[in-house]
Order: sequence, then structure tokens, then C-alpha cells
Amino acid sequence: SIYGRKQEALQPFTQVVAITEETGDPAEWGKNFPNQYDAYLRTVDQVRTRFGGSEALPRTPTEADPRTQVARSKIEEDPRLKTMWAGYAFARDFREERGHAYMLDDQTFTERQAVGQPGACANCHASMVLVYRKLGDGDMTRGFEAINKMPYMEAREHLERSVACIDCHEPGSMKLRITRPAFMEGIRALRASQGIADYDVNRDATRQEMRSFVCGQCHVEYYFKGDEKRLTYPWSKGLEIEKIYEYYQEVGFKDWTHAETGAPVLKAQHPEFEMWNMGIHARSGVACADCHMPYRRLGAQKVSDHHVQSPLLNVNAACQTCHNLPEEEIVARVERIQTHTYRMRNQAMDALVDLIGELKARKEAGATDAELATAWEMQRRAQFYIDFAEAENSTGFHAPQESTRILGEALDYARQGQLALREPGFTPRIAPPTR
Amino acid sequence: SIYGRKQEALQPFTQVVAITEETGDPAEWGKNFPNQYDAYLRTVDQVRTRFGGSEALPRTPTEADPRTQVARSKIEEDPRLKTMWAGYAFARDFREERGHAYMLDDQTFTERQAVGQPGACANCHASMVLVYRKLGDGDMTRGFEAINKMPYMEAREHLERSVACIDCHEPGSMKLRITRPAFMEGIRALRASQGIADYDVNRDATRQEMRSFVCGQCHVEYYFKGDEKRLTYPWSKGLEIEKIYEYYQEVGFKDWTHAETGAPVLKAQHPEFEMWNMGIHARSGVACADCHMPYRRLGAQKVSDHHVQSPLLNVNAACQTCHNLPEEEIVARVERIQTHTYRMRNQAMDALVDLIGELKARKEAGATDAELATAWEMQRRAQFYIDFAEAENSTGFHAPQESTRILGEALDYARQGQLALREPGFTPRIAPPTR
Amino acid sequence: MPPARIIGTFLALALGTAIGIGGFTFIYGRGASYLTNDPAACVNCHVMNPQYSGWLQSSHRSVAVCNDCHAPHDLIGKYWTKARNGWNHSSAFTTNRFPDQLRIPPVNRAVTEAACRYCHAELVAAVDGPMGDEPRECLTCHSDVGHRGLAPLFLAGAPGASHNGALDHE
Ligand code: HEC
Ligand code: HEC
Ligand code: HEC
Ligand code: HEC
Ligand code: HEC
Ligand code: HEC
Ligand code: HEC
Ligand code: HEC
Ligand code: HEC
Ligand code: HEC
Ligand code: HEC
Ligand code: HEC
Ligand code: HEC
Ligand code: HEC
Ligand SMILES: [Ca+2]
Ligand SMILES: [Ca+2]
Repeated sequence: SIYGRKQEALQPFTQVVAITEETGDPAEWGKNFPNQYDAYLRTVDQVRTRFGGSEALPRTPTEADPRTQVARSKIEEDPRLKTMWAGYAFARDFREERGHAYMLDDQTFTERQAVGQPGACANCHASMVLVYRKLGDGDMTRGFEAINKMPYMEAREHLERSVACIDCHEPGSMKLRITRPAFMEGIRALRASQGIADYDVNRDATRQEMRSFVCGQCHVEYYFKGDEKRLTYPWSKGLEIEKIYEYYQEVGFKDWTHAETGAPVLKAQHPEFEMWNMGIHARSGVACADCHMPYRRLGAQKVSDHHVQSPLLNVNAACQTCHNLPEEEIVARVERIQTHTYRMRNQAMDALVDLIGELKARKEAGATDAELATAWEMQRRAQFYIDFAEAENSTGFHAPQESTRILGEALDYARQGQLALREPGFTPRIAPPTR
Repeated sequence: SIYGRKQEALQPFTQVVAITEETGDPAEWGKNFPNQYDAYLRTVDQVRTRFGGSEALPRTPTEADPRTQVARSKIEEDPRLKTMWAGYAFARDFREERGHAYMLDDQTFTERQAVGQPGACANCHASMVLVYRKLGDGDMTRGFEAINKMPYMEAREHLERSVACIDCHEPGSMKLRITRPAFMEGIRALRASQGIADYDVNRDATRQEMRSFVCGQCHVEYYFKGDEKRLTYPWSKGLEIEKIYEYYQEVGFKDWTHAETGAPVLKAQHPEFEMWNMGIHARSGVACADCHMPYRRLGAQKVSDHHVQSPLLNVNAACQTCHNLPEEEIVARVERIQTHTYRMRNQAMDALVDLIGELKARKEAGATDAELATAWEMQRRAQFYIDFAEAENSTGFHAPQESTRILGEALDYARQGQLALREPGFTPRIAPPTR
Repeated sequence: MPPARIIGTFLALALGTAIGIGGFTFIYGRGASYLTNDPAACVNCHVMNPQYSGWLQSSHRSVAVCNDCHAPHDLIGKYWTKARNGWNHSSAFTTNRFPDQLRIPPVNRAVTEAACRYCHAELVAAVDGPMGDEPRECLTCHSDVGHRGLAPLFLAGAPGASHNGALDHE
């Protein structure tokens, strides 16, 4: 009633229960913040958008995998992905991602587990604060190191739930905080490369930065370093793809050896944070939370919508704050960017598959490693570039020109790889650094 | 409120002299509109921006070419252009464009005239209204047809000055109007392809459209059709590059035969209007005039700045009303888009030069036309795509993602041309239409 | 109150009360606030807070109040609009049926467009075209003159709201 509404205007949130560093259960936090909690629970919703969101496909649960619903399989949808990832776990199972509520189950039951995964996987798929402390006797970093090197299934024993309040918030003050050592180390290395020494994200980041950093703890490209399987973000030279590739070249890392060609290749994963950084919104100070957790009116208060989802399912709150345009027009603009990105992605994928096919044939025909070296390097590069744009889940929206130019370069490298196979001593042209 | 109704105070311009359809001299119009006239005269200014504007290079005037200043030569700056255009007039002389005041002289004295040019050139480089009427005894279209087929130097006798008031404005009312038959026909064909029959631009266009259409009369891709050298805009299938290329394929047009490779190739020229149409500003209803002729407050009036120039030389008026950002930040955003476009353009240019070099060698080695056919087609395509982005004078700003994806595709085609040379029967992959 | 405003108030109130229960809504819901010129009246509804603070930061803060831009400048039109909006908004407020991001609808956008011209007519002849026949929306270029920093809305009453406006990088 209007009477009620006027009351709300006066009162701040009421503390029903005391929340401490020991309170892992979101339901407890929810007693103080029912609105955020209810929204948080809604991340189970599955709604499809043209390129994003997710749909719930029914599946018959099994002993091994009790899930009754999964998101669509991207590798069945586009088998070229299986060729690109031949010999790697992703060629077994790779699906459209869905809401936060599913993160722990989807990780536990993905067929990618068949090949055996490290505990390091857990960092981004579960509520970790209590786990880190337990395994590190109060020391988060030591807990982090402990979980990284465990076999996944052993680590799994310690995991209770998907990301929760405590992973993003400081109890009491409710301030945002960074809880992932991998991010602390990654951003610290990045800042150092920008001439900022001794950067402590929880001490030095602004609130607006935090509204993206909390997401950047997981929505980033990563690899597992050394035998400790330390979760690492390859940012010490910068966030741009050239810098990240340069980093991998320098440390001489490969994710796996391509089954059909023998090339030492890389897999890029969900670089939303990196790509967003290259886009106009980041440049304009628009944070992940501004679009994926927009403010919702709750009486006199504005609360952040904790139903983290595709903004296209929430255009009024997510976009119309800043863009005074009809919803259909906003969606049309996004889809134009996405269809152009997707079209280029398909073209680049074709070129890569051409290269892989030819490499395979040459290898079977007994070509020496030396003869394949240049083509391998081109496959490695093209593949990483394509994957970087492909794995970036906004289908180009976060940085339209950047996604497109990355795919354009990938085309060049894949085709040059084919040339290298036809011409001994061929020297490829690599684009100069962007800066 | 304290602000009394000021309508009465609002007075129309003071008519000092009567302007008729016979008044060609801008100085006369200037008596009624001194602000616009003074600004119009300032298009002689030459100031360089990072990628645009223009600088005045001194030159010693000769009998043949009395110009004391010219803009920088793009072909000396980047000799790859000479390779791309080998055998065509553009390989002799191609410069950075400058203000409207120079259009007639620059056309008259460019070394491209050495090869002999048709009168059709005049349509976009001079004030034509009186010329059309004179040569068509009052009928603009007949005048247009007459001038098109004359040799340029004969047509030149009739040309008095660069584009002037009468070319964009209706005397008296000062309404914008379209005076170029080529644009009337081009836009009519475009509208027909969109299902709008019998489109008459001067009757049917909104005022806001006119604020871009007047520019679209010249800042567009064009060719001379048939022996009548009729100036034609290839828009009957659409404005997107795929559609324009398709048009040229259908009419089987070539601008010239490449001197080094023998390929039947195309030259794209200044498709600002087409590219702008693909961009976010056009989509947001921002017209050419909004940025290139922004309002300027002069006394009690806001007038359109008739000093048509790079908006980067006028950021406050051109951008800051809509973008509440510091000037340096606005310039930085543009230059980021431009440097990325330019970088991709260079990469594509290298690939094309590689292809041309190999085609040349194969031709000299006596390859048959049949053997070169596919590579030729790839050269034709790659070259047109590169040129489309290269000749577009905003260096990508008018449509960042579009420029980049066009260059990315060009890379693919150039490299596939090289593959075709190494592999008889190679079938290239052409990207599907964008819609 | 000047007689004009008394008539207007009467018109509006008549309309409001004419609709039974609506009368309660209108009056209790402060719909009547629409009838004054005091911006403070608008913030009788917290929903208006963002626009209010946006207005305080705007270039017009000292030269135009809400009604200068959101109510027509002719008497009848002014009070009719005020009554209509007063009614619409207070009922919307009561029933809590309105979007998270308020959007000015075409009808009221037109009112605002007219308001711009009411004060700036002298200056903007060119904007409406040499003929003055095909006017151009002022808001295409000046949508922030009445409200600065509208987006995104601040975190009212929640932790952290005190420092750092959402688009602020420090
Ligand atoms: C300006 C608004 C905006 C900002 C800022 C933004 N995103 Fe997005 N994001 C989008 C849009 C729009 C999509 C496309 C959604 C779709 O296709 O349904 C998207 C897609 C995504 C997706 C895939 C969602 C899906 O439905 O599959 C993820 C994950 C994502 N963004 C994460 C992030 C992260 C992390 C950040 C910050 C580093 C970020 N976004 C910043 C607007 C934004
Ligand atoms: C602890 C790691 C972690 C953090 C922190 C995190 N995410 Fe995610 N996010 C995930 C994982 C894992 C998934 C995929 C879950 C699945 O598919 O089972 C996901 C999925 C998503 C999706 C896709 C939803 C859909 O319908 O497809 C969006 C959007 C998203 N996250 C945005 C964000 C934003 C915005 C933030 C910060 C406010 C954030 N995430 C913080 C790990 C994280
Ligand atoms: C750096 C953070 C991070 C790490 C480490 C991580 N993930 Fe994820 N994972 C994500 C994010 C973010 C998403 C959602 C975006 C996406 O799917 O691209 C995701 C999605 C998934 C999904 C659902 C979509 C799919 O791929 O089928 C599965 C399954 C998954 N991860 C398994 C794993 C496994 C197994 C590991 C360890 C090898 C792992 N994850 C390590 C962040 C991470
Ligand atoms: C993936 C990260 C993430 C998780 C998990 C998360 N939040 Fe938040 N939360 C945010 C962000 C981002 C904000 C905005 C903070 C800001 O603007 O400073 C926020 C803000 C808040 C606020 C401040 C008021 C508001 O709505 O903006 C409250 C209260 C809150 N969250 C409660 C919760 C509760 C309760 C849970 C668990 C049910 C939770 N959060 C889980 C990211 C998260
Ligand atoms: C907090 C403000 C804010 C929010 C929220 C926001 N944007 Fe933007 N958007 C901007 C700014 C600022 C720009 C840069 C252009 C400018 O300065 O106006 C921009 C630019 C754009 C562009 C043009 C850039 C391009 O690459 O073509 C599109 C499209 C766009 N936004 C879509 C969206 C969509 C879709 C959403 C919601 C998912 C969204 N925006 C949310 C502020 C915002
Ligand atoms: C949103 C603003 C905007 C719009 C709308 C716009 N332009 Fe531009 N234009 C620019 C900018 C910025 C540049 C880059 C200038 C530079 O590099 O110095 C540019 C460059 C140009 C140039 C090259 C100028 C030079 O200095 O060399 C031409 C010619 C041009 N535009 C014509 C047009 C035409 C014709 C239209 C409409 C069909 C148009 N522009 C629409 C902003 C705009
Ligand atoms: C009659 C043909 C014609 C029309 C109409 C025309 N232009 Fe041009 N424009 C030219 C030519 C020719 C040049 C190059 C002159 C030269 O380099 O000598 C030019 C140059 C320019 C430049 C480059 C200035 C520089 O410093 O590099 C800009 C910007 C421009 N025009 C914008 C516009 C805009 C905006 C409109 C419409 C309001 C317009 N033009 C209408 C033919 C035209
Ligand atoms: C459809 C309109 C149009 C036609 C026809 C046209 N021009 Fe231009 N011309 C332009 C525009 C617009 C510019 C400025 C933009 C640019 O330079 O790319 C320009 C620039 C030029 C310049 C200065 C820059 C340079 O290229 O050195 C010369 C010289 C020139 N044109 C010569 C010619 C000649 C010779 C012809 C006939 C073969 C011709 N033009 C036909 C529109 C046209
Ligand atoms: C290349 C095209 C072009 C040329 C040449 C040109 N104008 Fe304009 N003029 C425009 C455009 C575009 C507008 C904006 C019209 C509108 O908004 O409806 C304009 C507007 C005007 C206006 C209306 C008031 C204003 O400033 O917006 C006057 C008066 C005017 N021009 C006078 C002149 C005079 C005098 C000359 C010659 C010295 C001239 N124009 C040459 C394009 C041109
Ligand atoms: C009449 C209003 C208007 C004018 C004038 C204008 N813009 Fe924009 N600009 C927009 C709109 C609208 C968008 C689309 C995003 C949005 O909705 O905010 C945009 C988007 C942009 C973007 C982001 C798109 C991208 O591709 O990254 C940049 C950069 C930009 N404008 C620069 C400029 C520059 C530079 C100028 C001046 C030369 C300019 N704008 C003039 C309205 C304008
Ligand atoms: C009774 C509470 C209340 C008061 C008092 C109030 N508003 Fe509003 N106003 C609202 C609500 C609720 C909405 C959202 C209506 C919708 O979107 O359907 C709104 C929307 C608006 C809008 C945008 C939507 C529209 O219909 O134009 C404007 C403009 C506006 N109000 C101006 C004002 C002005 C000016 C005043 C003071 C004279 C004022 N409001 C006082 C509750 C109020
Ligand atoms: C100088 C003119 C001006 C003044 C004074 C003004 N407004 Fe506005 N108002 C506008 C404009 C313009 C818009 C439309 C903004 C847009 O479309 O981006 C608007 C929009 C709104 C909206 C709808 C939200 C939206 O973005 O569409 C509300 C609510 C509103 N105003 C309330 C108020 C209140 C309350 C006051 C007084 C505190 C006020 N306005 C003072 C010009 C003004
Ligand atoms: C009650 C009278 C009044 C109304 C209504 C009004 N203005 Fe103003 N406006 C002024 C005064 C007074 C100034 C300051 C003096 C000046 O610059 O003329 C001003 C200044 C401006 C300025 C220059 C300062 C700036 O913000 O850049 C712009 C632009 C402007 N107004 C646009 C508008 C627009 C657009 C509207 C309608 C949405 C509007 N005005 C409504 C009286 C008004
Ligand atoms: C196409 C963009 C555009 C449109 C539409 C537009 N303006 Fe402007 N306006 C501008 C620019 C650019 C300036 C800055 C002029 C300068 O810098 O001298 C300006 C300046 C102003 C000023 C301040 C003049 C001064 O310097 O004091 C006022 C007042 C104003 N406009 C009112 C309006 C009104 C009222 C309308 C609608 C009738 C309107 N404008 C429509 C672009 C626009
Ligand atoms: Ca998804
Ligand atoms: Ca120039």
C-alpha cells in the first residue's frame, strides 16, 4: 500500500542475525538481506537469448550424473570445435554456460572430468572462503595452494556450494572484497607492468572497480602453473591478446598436444574480463555489475539485482538507465554486433579446420616436425585467437571492434599456416603489437 | 516564470539582396547570411589531425599546375598503394583530401588528369546547378548527361567554382535540396530494393535525412556507366559492401586491368556515406552535419558551422554536447578506433601485395589465364574490400566494427588467392551475405 | 495563490475527487504536489529523488524548476497536464506499477521539448530548420540539461553509497 511505501523510505535494512566470517550459508545472510537472497536463488532460471542465456534440456539422470537438466552442447551444435580441440577434454563435453546456481554441479559432472582434473578447478566453481581457511589453517593463500594440487575429486569433498555471499562480501559492512588469491596475484602483476608497485586489490581498488573485479576473479583466461597446478592469470604483460600470447610464448606453455596435428596448442577460456576491458563500456566506467546486476527499486531503496543473468533478459534495468531507446532497438543493436562477430567467427573456424586437415594429412604422409614447425605455430596462434573470441561469452558485445579484429587476424594466421605447408621456408607475417 | 515569451523577438534573417535560381556566386548569398559565408570561406584552412585533416605542403607552381600548396601524397607515404593500383591513374597521384575550397583545383591539376578523364568527374567537384541548367537548357538531368560524356577539359570550361550555396540550398527558403541526378537515381534504386517504389528524394526525404543526404551526393562509392559515362552509384542491391560487390559482379564492371597481374579490378572511392550508414551514429540519428557542421552560437543565434572540416578540430561543438567527456578523452577514443583500423589495414595491404607479387611472377612464368582465374578473382575481391576501408576517410570511425570486419575478410581473400596459385582447382571460401 | 493557480487547482482536484477512491490516492499520494512549482514537492515521492539530485547537478538548477520543463507554459494545458500526470503518477506510485528506470513517454517528452523552445526560441531558429517547419528534438543533443548523472541510479541507503558515484573512477 502507499502507506507501506512511505514507511520504507525511512528505514535502512534491519539486522536480523549476526553474520561472521564463519557464516557460509547464504540462507543466513538472506535473513538480513531477503531481497538479494531471493534474487540470488533465481540464478537457477534458464532462459535463452539469441546467442546467450541458456535453455534447460531435460536429461535422464544416471548414477554418475544425477543432473535432470543441462544446457545445450556447443560441440554437437558445431562439430568444428571438436576438430579444434581434438585430443583435449573440451572435445568430449562443452556446453553453453548457465546461472551461478549450477556452477558446482556442472563442474562436477561434466564429462571433462573423465580425464581427471586438478583441485585448482574448484577456485571458480564453489564458495571457497571457508575452504581456503580450513585447508590453510586460517591462511587463505596456503589453503589456495593446498586445493590447487589435490586431485579434483578429493578437493570436491570440501566443496559445499556454488559461489555465495561470503565470496564477494565482507560480513557486516557488506563491502565487496576479492577472495581469490589468483586474482590478487594476477592484478598485482598487471599493475606492476603498468608501473604500479605493490598493488593490493582489497586495499587499493575503488568501489566502482570492485563492481567488475569481483567478476574478474572467475570470468577470465587462466592456466595451471607447474606441478603445483597453481591457478594463474597470464596478465603480467597486459590484458590484450597479444600480451597474453606473448606471455605464453615466454613461459613456453601448452595446454595440450593437438591429437590430429601434433601441434603444441593453447585453450582460451571465458576472457570476459579481458575483453570488457578493451571495450567502450569499460572505458566509460560501466562495470559488470551495472549491466548484469543492475539496480532494482525496492521501495525507497535501490538494490543490486542478484539474479545475475544476461542483460538482454532485463533490458529496462540493465540498459535503459543510460540508453534512452526502446527495448527492441537496444536488443537489435546488440544482435547486430553479435551476428557480425559470429559470422566472422565461423569464417575463421573454417580456415582453421582447413589448416588442421592439411596438417593432419601431411603428418600422416610422414612430414618431419621441422617441416611442420611453421604451420604448427600458425595453428597455435590462429586457434588461440579464435578461441579467445569464441570463448568470450558476449559474442563480441563487450568489445565489438576488438573481437572482430582478433578474428580477422586469426584468419590471416590460419591461411598463412596453409601457405607454410605448401612452401618450405615460408616466413609468416605477424601483426605488430597494438601499442 | 520570469522568462517572458520571446517568440516576437525571433526575427528571420534580414534579406539584403534577393537570391534567385540564377545566383551562383556565394558572395551574393553571403550578403544575407554573413555567418555561414564567412565559415564557408574558411574551408581553405589546412590543419592536420592524427589520421585526417590535411597539411599544406608548399610546392613551386608551374605552368601546368599553378597550385602553391598541396596536401601530402598518400602513394609516396605508402608505396604499396602504387602496387595495388598498378596501371591505374591513382598510382600516379593520390593525396590526402582537404577542404571544399580546393575541390575544383585539386581535380583540375591532379596528375590523374594525364590519362584523360571524362566530364562526369565534375559532378562532385564544382558548383553544378547553373552548369546543368545551361547545358540542358533548363533540364538538370539533360545537363547532367551532357557533361558526363564530354572530355573533362571541355567540361572544365563551364566550371566556375567549388560546391556553393546553390548546390545544397533552395534560394529563398534555404531548405536543403538534392541537386545531383546521380544521387537521386542512386537513392531511388536503393529505396526500390527496400520495397519503396517511386522514391523522390526532394519530395520524400525528411529534413534530418537531408542533413546527411546532401553530403551523400559526393561522399560515396561510384562508377561511370557505359559510353555515356553516366555517373552511377551502385546501390540497387543495398549499401553494404557485399551488395555493392555483388552489383559490380552482375554488371560485370571493372575499373581497369591490373598492370602487373592482368586481373580485372575495381577501385573503391570515399564510401563515407555507405560506411556511416553501417555505424552506430547513423543508427542513432546522428547526421553528417551534426558532426561536420555542428551548431555554433553566434550572438543571439545558433547557426550551422559552414566550415566543414574534421570534427577533431572542433570537438567541443561537434561531440561534447552529446558526449559529456573531456576533449582529450574523446580524441583518444577516436584514435583508438582509428589505430586499430589502420593496423588491420596495413596487415591486409601486406597480404594483397604478397598475392600481387606472386601473381605477377606466375604470369611472367607464362601461366595461362585459366590457371590465374581464381587468384584473379581473389585479388579483385581483396583489393575492393581493402580499398573500401582504406578510401573511407574516417579511418574506421564512422563504423568501427564494420571497417574491421571488411579488412579481416580481405585478409582471408588475399591469402586464399595465394593458395589458389599453389593448388590447381582450389575453391575459395567466400563469407555468406551478412543478412 | 494567484487566481490562475486557484482555478487550476480546482480543475485538477475536481478531476481527482471525481474518481472516488482516486481522491484518496491523489491527495494522500501527494498527487497534488504536481500542482505547485516547488521542486521539493516532487520529491514528496522518493521515486523522484534521482531526478531531483540530477537536477541539482544540472546546468538548469538555477534557471528552471521541474515544472518549467515538465508542464506546458499555457495555463489550461499546464494544469491539465499536471492533473493528468498527478493522477497517473500517484496511482502508479500507489499500485507500484512502474519500471525500474522511469522513461519519459512521448506525450510528456513533447511537453518538455516545447518548454525548451519556450525559453530558447530566440536562439534555436536554425534547429527547427530554415523553414521552422520540421523541428528537431532538442533532446537528441541535450538530453542531460535537466538531469546530470542520472545513470546509473545511486545506491540509496545501501552500504558504500556514501562514496563513489557509480560512474566515478576517483
Ligand atoms: C554494457 C553492459 C555490459 C557490461 C558492462 C558487461 N556485460 Fe557481460 N554481457 C552484456 C551483454 C549485452 C551480453 C550478451 C548477452 C546475450 O547474448 O544474451 C553479455 C554477456 C555476458 C556473458 C554471457 C551471458 C550469457 O547469457 O550467456 C557473461 C558471462 C558476461 N557477459 C560477463 C560479464 C563480465 C564478467 C563483465 C565485466 C568484466 C561484463 N559481462 C560486462 C552486457 C554487459
Ligand atoms: C566464483 C566464480 C565466479 C564469480 C565470482 C562470478 N562468476 Fe559468473 N559464472 C561462473 C561460472 C562457473 C558460471 C557458469 C556456471 C555454469 O554454467 O554452470 C558463471 C556464469 C555466469 C553468467 C552466465 C549466466 C547464463 O545464463 O548463461 C553470467 C552472466 C555471469 N556468470 C556473470 C557474472 C558476473 C556479472 C559476476 C560478478 C558480479 C560473476 N559472474 C561472478 C563463475 C563465477
Ligand atoms: C578462472 C576461473 C575458472 C576456472 C579455474 C575453471 N572454470 Fe569452469 N567456468 C568458469 C566460468 C567463468 C564459466 C562460465 C563461462 C563459460 O562457460 O565460458 C565456467 C564454465 C564451466 C562449465 C560449464 C560450461 C562448459 O564448459 O561446459 C564447466 C563444465 C566447467 N566450467 C568446468 C571446469 C573444470 C573441469 C575446470 C578445471 C579444469 C574449470 N571449470 C576451471 C570459470 C573457471
Ligand atoms: C558474484 C558476486 C556476488 C555474490 C555471490 C553476492 N553479491 Fe551482493 N553484491 C554484489 C555486487 C557487485 C554488489 C554491488 C556492490 C556495490 O555497488 O558496491 C552487491 C551488493 C550487495 C548489497 C548492497 C545493497 C545492494 O543491493 O546493492 C547487499 C546487501 C548484498 N549484496 C547482499 C548479498 C547477499 C545476501 C548475498 C548472498 C545471498 C550476496 N550479496 C551475494 C556481488 C555479489
Ligand atoms: C552506466 C551507463 C551504461 C549502461 C548501463 C549501458 N551502457 Fe551502453 N554505452 C554507454 C556509454 C557511455 C557508451 C559509449 C558511447 C557514449 O559515450 O555515449 C555506450 C555505448 C553503447 C553502444 C554503442 C557502442 C558500440 O560498440 O556500438 C551500444 C550498442 C550499447 N552501449 C549498448 C548497451 C546495452 C545493450 C546495454 C545493456 C546491456 C548498455 N549499453 C548498458 C553507457 C552505458
Ligand atoms: C558522430 C560524428 C560523425 C558523423 C555523424 C559523421 N562523421 Fe565524418 N568523421 C568523423 C570523425 C571523428 C572523423 C575523423 C576525423 C579525423 O580523423 O581527423 C571523420 C572523418 C570524415 C572525413 C575525413 C575528414 C578529414 O579530416 O580528412 C570525411 C570526408 C567525412 N568524415 C565525411 C562524413 C560524411 C559524408 C558523413 C555522413 C554520411 C559523416 N562524415 C558522418 C565524425 C563523424
Ligand atoms: C559537390 C560534392 C560535395 C559535396 C556536396 C560535399 N562534399 Fe565534402 N568534399 C568533396 C570533395 C571533392 C572534397 C575534397 C576536396 C579536395 O581535397 O580538394 C571534400 C572534402 C570534405 C572533407 C575533408 C576536409 C579535410 O580537411 O580533409 C570533409 C570533412 C567533407 N568533405 C565533409 C562533407 C560534408 C559533411 C558534406 C555535407 C554537409 C559534404 N562534404 C558535402 C565533395 C563534396
Ligand atoms: C561521386 C563523387 C565524385 C566523383 C564523381 C569524383 N570525385 Fe574526386 N573526390 C570526391 C570526394 C568526396 C573527395 C574527397 C574524399 C577523398 O579524397 O577520398 C574527392 C577527392 C578528389 C581529389 C583529392 C584527393 C586525391 O584523390 O588526390 C582529387 C584529385 C579528385 N577527387 C579527382 C577526381 C577526378 C579526376 C575525378 C573523375 C575521374 C573525380 N575526382 C570524380 C568525390 C568525387
Ligand atoms: C555542402 C552543403 C552546403 C553548402 C555548400 C552550404 N550549406 Fe548552408 N547548410 C547546410 C546544411 C546541412 C545546413 C543545415 C540545414 C538544416 O539543419 O536543415 C545548412 C543550413 C544553412 C542555413 C540555415 C541556418 C543554419 O545555419 O543552420 C543557412 C542560412 C545557410 N545554410 C546558408 C548557406 C550559405 C549562405 C551558403 C554559401 C555560402 C551555404 N549555406 C552553403 C549545407 C550546406
Ligand atoms: C547528436 C548526438 C551525437 C553526436 C553529435 C556525437 N555522438 Fe557519438 N554517440 C552518440 C550515440 C547516441 C552513440 C551510441 C551509444 C549510445 O547510445 O550512447 C554514440 C557512440 C559513440 C561512441 C562509441 C561507439 C563506438 O563505436 O565505440 C564513440 C567513440 C563516439 N560516439 C564518439 C563521438 C565523437 C568523436 C563525436 C564527434 C565527432 C560524436 N561521437 C558525436 C551520439 C552522438
Ligand atoms: C505521487 C508521487 C509522485 C510525485 C509527488 C511526483 N512524481 Fe513524478 N512520477 C511518479 C511515478 C510513480 C512515476 C513513474 C510513472 C510511470 O513510469 O508510469 C513518475 C514519473 C515521472 C516522469 C516520467 C514519466 C512521465 O510520465 O513523464 C516525470 C517527467 C515526472 N514524474 C515528473 C514529476 C514532476 C515534475 C513532479 C513534481 C511536479 C513529480 N514528478 C512528482 C511519482 C511521483
Ligand atoms: C531544464 C529542463 C528540466 C528540468 C528543470 C527538469 N527536468 Fe526532468 N527531464 C528533462 C528531460 C530533457 C528529460 C528526458 C531525459 C531523457 O530523455 O534522457 C527529463 C526526464 C525526467 C524524468 C523521467 C526519467 C527519464 O530519464 O526519462 C523524471 C522522473 C523527471 N525528469 C523529473 C524531474 C523532476 C522531479 C525535476 C525537478 C527536480 C525535473 N525533472 C526537472 C528536463 C528537465
Ligand atoms: C525556464 C526557462 C528554461 C527552460 C524551460 C529551459 N532552459 Fe535552457 N537555459 C535557460 C537559461 C536561462 C540558461 C542559461 C543562459 C543561457 O545560456 O541562455 C539556459 C541554458 C541552456 C543551455 C546551455 C548550458 C548547457 O547546459 O549547455 C542549453 C544547452 C539549454 N539551456 C538547453 C535547454 C533544453 C534542451 C531545454 C529543454 C529540455 C531547456 N534548455 C529548457 C532557460 C531555460
Ligand atoms: C544536432 C545537435 C543539436 C540539437 C538538435 C540542438 N542543439 Fe543546442 N547546441 C548544440 C551545440 C553543438 C551547441 C554548442 C554551440 C557552441 O558551442 O557554440 C548548442 C548550444 C545550445 C545552447 C547554448 C548556447 C550558448 O552557448 O549559450 C542552447 C541554449 C541550446 N543549444 C538549446 C537548444 C534547444 C532549445 C534545442 C531544441 C530546439 C537544441 N539546442 C537543439 C547542438 C544541438
Ligand atoms: Ca549462457
Ligand atoms: Ca583530409
